[in-house]
Amino acid sequence: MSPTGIAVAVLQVVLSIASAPFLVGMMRLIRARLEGRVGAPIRQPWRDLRKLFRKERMVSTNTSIVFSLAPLVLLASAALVAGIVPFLSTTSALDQVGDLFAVVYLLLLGTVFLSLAGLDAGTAFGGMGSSREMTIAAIAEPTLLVAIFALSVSTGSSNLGAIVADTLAHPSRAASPASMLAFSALAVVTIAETGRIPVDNPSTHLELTMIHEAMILEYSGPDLALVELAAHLRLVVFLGLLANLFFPWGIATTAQPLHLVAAAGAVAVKLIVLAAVIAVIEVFIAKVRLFRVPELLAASFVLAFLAVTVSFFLV
Amino acid sequence: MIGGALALAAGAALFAIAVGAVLPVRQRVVWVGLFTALCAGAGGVAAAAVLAGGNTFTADFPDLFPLGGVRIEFDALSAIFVLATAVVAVPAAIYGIGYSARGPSSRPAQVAWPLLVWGVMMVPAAGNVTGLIAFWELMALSSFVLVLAEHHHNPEARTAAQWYASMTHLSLLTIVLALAVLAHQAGGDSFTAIRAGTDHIGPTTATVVFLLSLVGFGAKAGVAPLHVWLPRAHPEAPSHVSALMSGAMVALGVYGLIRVGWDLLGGGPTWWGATVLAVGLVSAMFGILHALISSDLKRLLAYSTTENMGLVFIGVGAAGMFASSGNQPLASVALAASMLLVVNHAAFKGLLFLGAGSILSATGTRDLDRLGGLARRMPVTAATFAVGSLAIAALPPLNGFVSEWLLLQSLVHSLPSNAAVVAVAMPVAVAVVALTGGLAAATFVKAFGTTFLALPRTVEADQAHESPRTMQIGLIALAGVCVALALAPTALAAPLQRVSLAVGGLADGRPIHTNGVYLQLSGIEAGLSPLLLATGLAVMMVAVLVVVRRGRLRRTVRDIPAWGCGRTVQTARMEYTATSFAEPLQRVFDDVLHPEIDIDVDHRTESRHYVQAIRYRMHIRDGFEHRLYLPVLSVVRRWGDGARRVQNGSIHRYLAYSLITLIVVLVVSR
Amino acid sequence: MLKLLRKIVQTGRVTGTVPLDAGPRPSLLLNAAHPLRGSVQIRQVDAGSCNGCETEFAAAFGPVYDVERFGVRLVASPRHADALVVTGPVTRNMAVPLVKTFEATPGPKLVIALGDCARDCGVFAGGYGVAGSVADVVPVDVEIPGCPPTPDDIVASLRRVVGR
Amino acid sequence: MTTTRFVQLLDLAAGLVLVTSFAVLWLRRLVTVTWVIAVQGMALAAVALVIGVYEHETELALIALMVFALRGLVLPGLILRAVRAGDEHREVESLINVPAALLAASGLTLVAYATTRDVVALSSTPQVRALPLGIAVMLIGMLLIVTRRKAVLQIMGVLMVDNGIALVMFLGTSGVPLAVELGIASDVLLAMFILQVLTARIRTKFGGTDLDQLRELRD
Repeated sequence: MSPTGIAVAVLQVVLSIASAPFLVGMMRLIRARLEGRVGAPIRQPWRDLRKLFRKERMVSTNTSIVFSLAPLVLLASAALVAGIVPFLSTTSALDQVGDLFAVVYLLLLGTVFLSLAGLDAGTAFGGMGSSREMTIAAIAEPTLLVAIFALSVSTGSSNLGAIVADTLAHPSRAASPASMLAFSALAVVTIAETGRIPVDNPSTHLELTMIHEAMILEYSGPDLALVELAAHLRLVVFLGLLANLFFPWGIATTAQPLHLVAAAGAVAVKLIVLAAVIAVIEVFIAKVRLFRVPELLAASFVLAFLAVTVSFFLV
Repeated sequence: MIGGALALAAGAALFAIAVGAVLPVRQRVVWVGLFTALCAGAGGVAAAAVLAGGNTFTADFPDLFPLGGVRIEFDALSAIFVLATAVVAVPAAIYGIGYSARGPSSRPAQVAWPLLVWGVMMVPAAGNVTGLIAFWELMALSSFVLVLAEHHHNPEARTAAQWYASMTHLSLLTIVLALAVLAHQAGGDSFTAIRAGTDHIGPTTATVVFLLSLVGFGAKAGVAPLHVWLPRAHPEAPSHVSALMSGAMVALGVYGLIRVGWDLLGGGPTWWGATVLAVGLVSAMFGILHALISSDLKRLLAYSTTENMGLVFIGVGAAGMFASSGNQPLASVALAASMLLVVNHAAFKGLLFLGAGSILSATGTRDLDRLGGLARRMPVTAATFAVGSLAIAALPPLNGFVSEWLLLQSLVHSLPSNAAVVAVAMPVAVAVVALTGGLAAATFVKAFGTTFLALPRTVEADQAHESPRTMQIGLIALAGVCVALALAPTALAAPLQRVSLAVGGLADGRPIHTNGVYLQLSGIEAGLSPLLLATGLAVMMVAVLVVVRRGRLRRTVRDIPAWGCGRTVQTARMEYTATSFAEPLQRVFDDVLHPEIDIDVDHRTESRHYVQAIRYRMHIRDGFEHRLYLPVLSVVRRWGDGARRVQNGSIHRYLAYSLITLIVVLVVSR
Repeated sequence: MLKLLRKIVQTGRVTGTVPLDAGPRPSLLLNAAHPLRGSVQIRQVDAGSCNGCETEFAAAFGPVYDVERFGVRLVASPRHADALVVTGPVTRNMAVPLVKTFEATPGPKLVIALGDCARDCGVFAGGYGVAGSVADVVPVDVEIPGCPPTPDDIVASLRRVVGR
Repeated sequence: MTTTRFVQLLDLAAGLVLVTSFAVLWLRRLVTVTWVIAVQGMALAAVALVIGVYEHETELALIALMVFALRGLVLPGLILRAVRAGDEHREVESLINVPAALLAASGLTLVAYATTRDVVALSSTPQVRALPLGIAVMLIGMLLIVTRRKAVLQIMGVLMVDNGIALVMFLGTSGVPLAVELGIASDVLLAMFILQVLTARIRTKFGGTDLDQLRELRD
């Protein structure tokens, strides 16, 4: 664990936290433009967060310490993942600390704490949100792990750095059926786990259709800011995983500042493209019923499963 | 030293039994608890010594029983299971002091408890067939007494005991058969003799022995479809006993399977492993689905035991498959994963059962739908239960994650393999393990959330108080074990290597390399550092907290009700219950669970457009019980009815039977 | 999907087709350092309105007026809100929920009374089911007159609050 | 064309054939399903084309063209017409739910791979290694026939089974004689016509083609 490695990890965490609200602002702007609106500026999510940090914090008498702990754990787990995933460089000190499985389970840790917080409020909607969130998280889990399986069959390792380095060494592998199937599977799971349409609607105001929003109805002020920031960060983490696992080009293999700057530019472009695609798709499709979500996730599971089969039998 | 520790354990157990039988109630409970803890602790020390030193301890008691002696053979495989037992038994015994004071303090229960602890510890230490069976039966009988301990005010315990007794007998019968055949064919009673004589055993005999022991030990491990006794018996036993039964006793099924299948028989064809794997997959899925929808806390934990034993079986089965297809390093990783899971499971399942007992004694109910809001009323129980829940849901940075990670690594790196069955089984296994993990997270969010968070749903839950000090000590000790296993699983790297060397037929090699901080696997480029992961998480949390506090925090408003959409009153009846929490997932798995749902709607007398009350009843039957056991039982009952016609109580008829028998015997033996 | 795409391209941007800022720009409500400058989340409370004000209010968030571009957003919980927009005379049944909503909103917070009914009960004044105007129940910071107020008025007032 | 490029393109096209058959199980709107069937036909044509170009066989390229026209355009077009003609162009009705069907299909894929292992082991050409895909498509087509209620979907199932057979032939024999392909194609066309006529008749007589309702004819 070298000092430069730690520096790279810290840089990744800071940069992804700083950029996450901008990415969300951009997605909202794209949606607004497609709907014929002008839309709020890209920096609006940061403005909202700044305001929330300066507001009162409200903690109801029903709740226990879990309610106050959950935003911290949620943000901390997402931030730790942002340090592990090779966004800028494969030399992050945290690469050996955890592999893709650790990443998946860390993100699940955040989900679990937020669900507990939703139950902690003791309101009907909080429990509803938690229940739905855990339902989706539980059935998204097989897709995630089987997709990782597919990725690690061809590289022989589940370490993120190793997978990225392997794809860099064998560029043709990115276009193989296994890799493309795994990519589509992970894309569907990304949409489900980050609460985007068609699984959840991030801008809904109707409690009965909510998933993520229903769990955080009770949060206010700085706590809400942390939860929102964590949600933005999780989006960046998932998109960044998608981007760099399958299209790692531009990533730095050293920790030289110049390379890191170039890598930051490359990953920014990739994130913007992916986020824009999601935003555009969201305009075109409607949210599906909650009980059709398992169909969507079953389909993504099948894609991941085929990826394993194909990667084993075809390559 | 090992011998001394084992002798101490036996002495402490005997002493505990003696004081349990003699002393009056109040002292009885205390001294039995202390000496049982000493017995388990001594066993744990012996196990630790074997695991650290790697020497096998043997001792012979040739004339203990009229028909055969008992031999003690304490190797690394025995030691890891004894260690798991000690991990849960010491805290459970201390906890039992406080728990028994208000519950099972009767003489039989207090005598059976140390017997059970000692029996569970000695089963893996047995070095010959007679010894194994003797200790096995000791364990079975004492646990049976304990399941019945609270039957006075709990009629459920009687049916539970009936199921338990019959399944235990089935288990014993098959095990005795398997071991008898084995000993006969190999020409010796002691394990060393059997190992030396494996050459005389033909493949058919080996298969028969393996299948018999799979049934016998599988029934003890509570894997589907032999699990039916488990969700009945474990909830009815006193909680510290359930902790030991679920944490350590069921794991002996795994021990027996490994000992007979891969140590004594020396392994077999790939399909052995594949069968064990398949049983594991079914159990894991079945167990966690039923745990998910269960709203009885202890029943939920019992089903989750079936799930965890399923995961252990997956590891053992995968190890068997890898070993037969020639991938020894991977086999040792899979074996290490399941052994680590056994130890981890002892810690967190023991902890959760003790927590459930604490809740039960404070509120008098195990029904999740009648609990709630206990976090502020029982802070110690809540905190320790939270540790257990996070651990069993395999979430980092706790110990469950490490074993789950090892298991997934061993499964994932099985490809490419040249065996078709491996190639087909592994993706399925990974998917099942993943789904199990996700559902376990949902299950324990439900269990913890509806028990400890939000508002209490009943008066009993509202008036709950924290349990007595001894019970808290037990809880805190086990939570500490969970945390220690989470942060320093590297300490178990060398012991796990010894275990894998002890099971020659399954694996040999060094599954885990470590430099104290990182876990690295042999032959697999993958690393994990649970310690650094936990540190990273803590650092991030502190950083976030510091940044947030820096930006001048406004005041925190505390004495306000939760936002209930402006309703005038916000009551606990509006909270999501455990049943409603699990409902979406139950609907997703409708086709597997087949719930029976009744909805009665009562209308007001004035107009049928107004509803007076709605009753919703949902009942989910255990599929195996319903489709497999009940038909068999009904056939047996019909035979029984037939037999009644033969036996109608008339003495003349009985005499006639004797006459007929005599004639038949004379004719046959003519 | 192609149909929708064609529609999007043909329609283009519709915001601003109705002229805004017709009158002189009113003075801003909050000073530059106020936390709510630039970002105001609104929870709307219907305290007994005829839903005329709701229609106009919803129009203000539609594509034509798009008040969201100034940093105003609707939220689902008062815990997330900075301002309550209350419409209608406060009926007896809604008085307690309104107070509860106000109490559930973290400070600093504003109450905006939307429409004549909210200001002084309008035509419903003195009705048997009316508890009073919004100001009788919770402190009001901004009033938007009109029966119902036009989306223009609403946008102008909200811009006064948000300061953009 | 280099060998690596060939392998990639072949895998991609053959993989697309398999993925489309999963999509048929997943989707609900009959019109969309028909489009997917068309894409499958085109992917099949692409397989033939790739093999033809790589092995310099003009005949195969010709077959590819024909497959494209027939299975990519004509047959889906006919089905589309049948779908639109009936008032049943709304939703698929199935005997088992979608996730179960998808899981069953992935099981069938595994079966296909497991059973063809020995064949694949005999030869290591990229074509033969992709062979299980064809078998899988065939099995999934049969699954479709077994589990779906509407006669139109049974027609699509038959077409999918046939696509699977064609894929196996292209991959297994590298170069089917034109005559064989022609014969099969005409068979399919014939079957199509018969089924379509039947469907039309049933519809005019009984309205709708729900098989469960058809069963009542027997009683």
